[in-house]
Amino acid sequence: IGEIRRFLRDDHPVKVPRSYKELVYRVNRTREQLAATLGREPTIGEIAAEIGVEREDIVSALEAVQSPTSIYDTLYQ
Amino acid sequence: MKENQLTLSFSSLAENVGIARMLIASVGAQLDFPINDIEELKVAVSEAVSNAIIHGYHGRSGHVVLMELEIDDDALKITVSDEGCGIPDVVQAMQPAYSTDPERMGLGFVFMQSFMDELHVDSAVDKGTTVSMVKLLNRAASSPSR
Amino acid sequence: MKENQLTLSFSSLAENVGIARMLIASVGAQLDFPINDIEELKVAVSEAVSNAIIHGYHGRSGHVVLMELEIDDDALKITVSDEGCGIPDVVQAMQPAYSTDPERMGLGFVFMQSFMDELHVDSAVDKGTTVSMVKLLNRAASSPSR
Ligand SMILES: Nc1ncnc2c1ncn2[C@@H]1O[C@H](COP(=O)(O)OP(=O)(O)O)[C@@H](O)[C@H]1O
Ligand SMILES: Nc1ncnc2c1ncn2[C@@H]1O[C@H](COP(=O)(O)OP(=O)(O)O)[C@@H](O)[C@H]1O
Ligand SMILES: [Mg+2]
Ligand SMILES: [Mg+2]
Repeated sequence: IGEIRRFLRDDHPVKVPRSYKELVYRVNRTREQLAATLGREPTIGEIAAEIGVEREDIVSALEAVQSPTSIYDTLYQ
Repeated sequence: MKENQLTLSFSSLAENVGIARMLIASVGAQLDFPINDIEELKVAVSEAVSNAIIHGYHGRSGHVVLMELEIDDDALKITVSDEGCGIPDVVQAMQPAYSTDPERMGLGFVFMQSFMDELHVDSAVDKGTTVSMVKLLNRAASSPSR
Repeated sequence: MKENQLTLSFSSLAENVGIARMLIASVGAQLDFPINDIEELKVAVSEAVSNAIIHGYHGRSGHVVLMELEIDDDALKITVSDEGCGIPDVVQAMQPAYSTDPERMGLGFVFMQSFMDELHVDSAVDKGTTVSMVKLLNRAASSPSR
């Protein structure tokens, strides 16, 4: 985990625009809502369509704000 | 869908791990994976690419790492290869917590194994290492466990 | 900084325009360009890559487009090349609003020219086209016009 954490930190030392953080918040919320209605994990395209952004924006936002905590959760869910 | 192939070759520099990760994330988004699967693809690729740079080339610049992607109807195939020092005993190297570097966790191969549907490692000492991984697309069936 | 080289080769499919665009965006972010410049890099690369696919290969799959990135202390060099039909008259092709396709705007080269610090186009009929673009890094000096 230290290795991954180191990568995440080193790749994105500073500057996460507020809009990225907001987008990630909306992505997470939309993902939960869609998962509840669909009965399965939504795809990134379904989330993008629901929010009204491009998939690319979600990819960039997730990479930019990705915190060690979130990847830790991913690994140990 | 038509078969799609993408190959990224890049200098053995730590900053390129992030570039390789973004490339696989864009491809994962293109293929419309759930976000979790995209995060897992990113981790698997990060581990394979950083192994090539850190272990294969001992962290030295001036070498080349290759990442090949092949997409067909059923699967995304990812191959990461280096022409570095190679692995003398692949079975041992893939054991959880095994690392030749006491500072490291030895979990890279464990992550690749658990996040991908297939993993094969080919290596020859002083020739290099090729890590091949497959992620199935499950286009039709929706797996509720995801 | 050590010189860094990245080369992406990919199938001539429309969906790969987005992948190439994401790759240049990650590299631009890595180089710490302002967001505006990153958007401009994305447009320039999209135009060059889509020209290769749409014009160079007439939208046909089964061909290969190459995008080469070279980064040193002063500049980011981007080369997009195809082995397609080529351009008979490059000077004419680069004129604003010139297009061989009545449905298109003929502004691709105009965008590349205005968003990049240098643009060179090499082409030979039935051999292919190479578009070379340079974006200066201005690492030390901050240009107030930005
Ligand atoms: N590309 C490679 N070239 C040479 N050796 C490698 C390569 N990839 C992995 N190894 C060897 O396998 C071991 C285990 O790798 P990994 O599971 O990723 O753990 P870690 O990177 O934390 O050591 C490494 O310590 C190294 O000795
Ligand atoms: N890679 C290429 N291969 C062949 N022809 C090209 C290529 N790139 C550009 N061209 C030619 O140059 C013309 C102008 O290109 P551009 O400014 O991008 O406008 P548009 O793509 O809208 O036509 C195109 O219409 C085409 O005839
Ligand atoms: Mg490792
Ligand atoms: Mg054009």
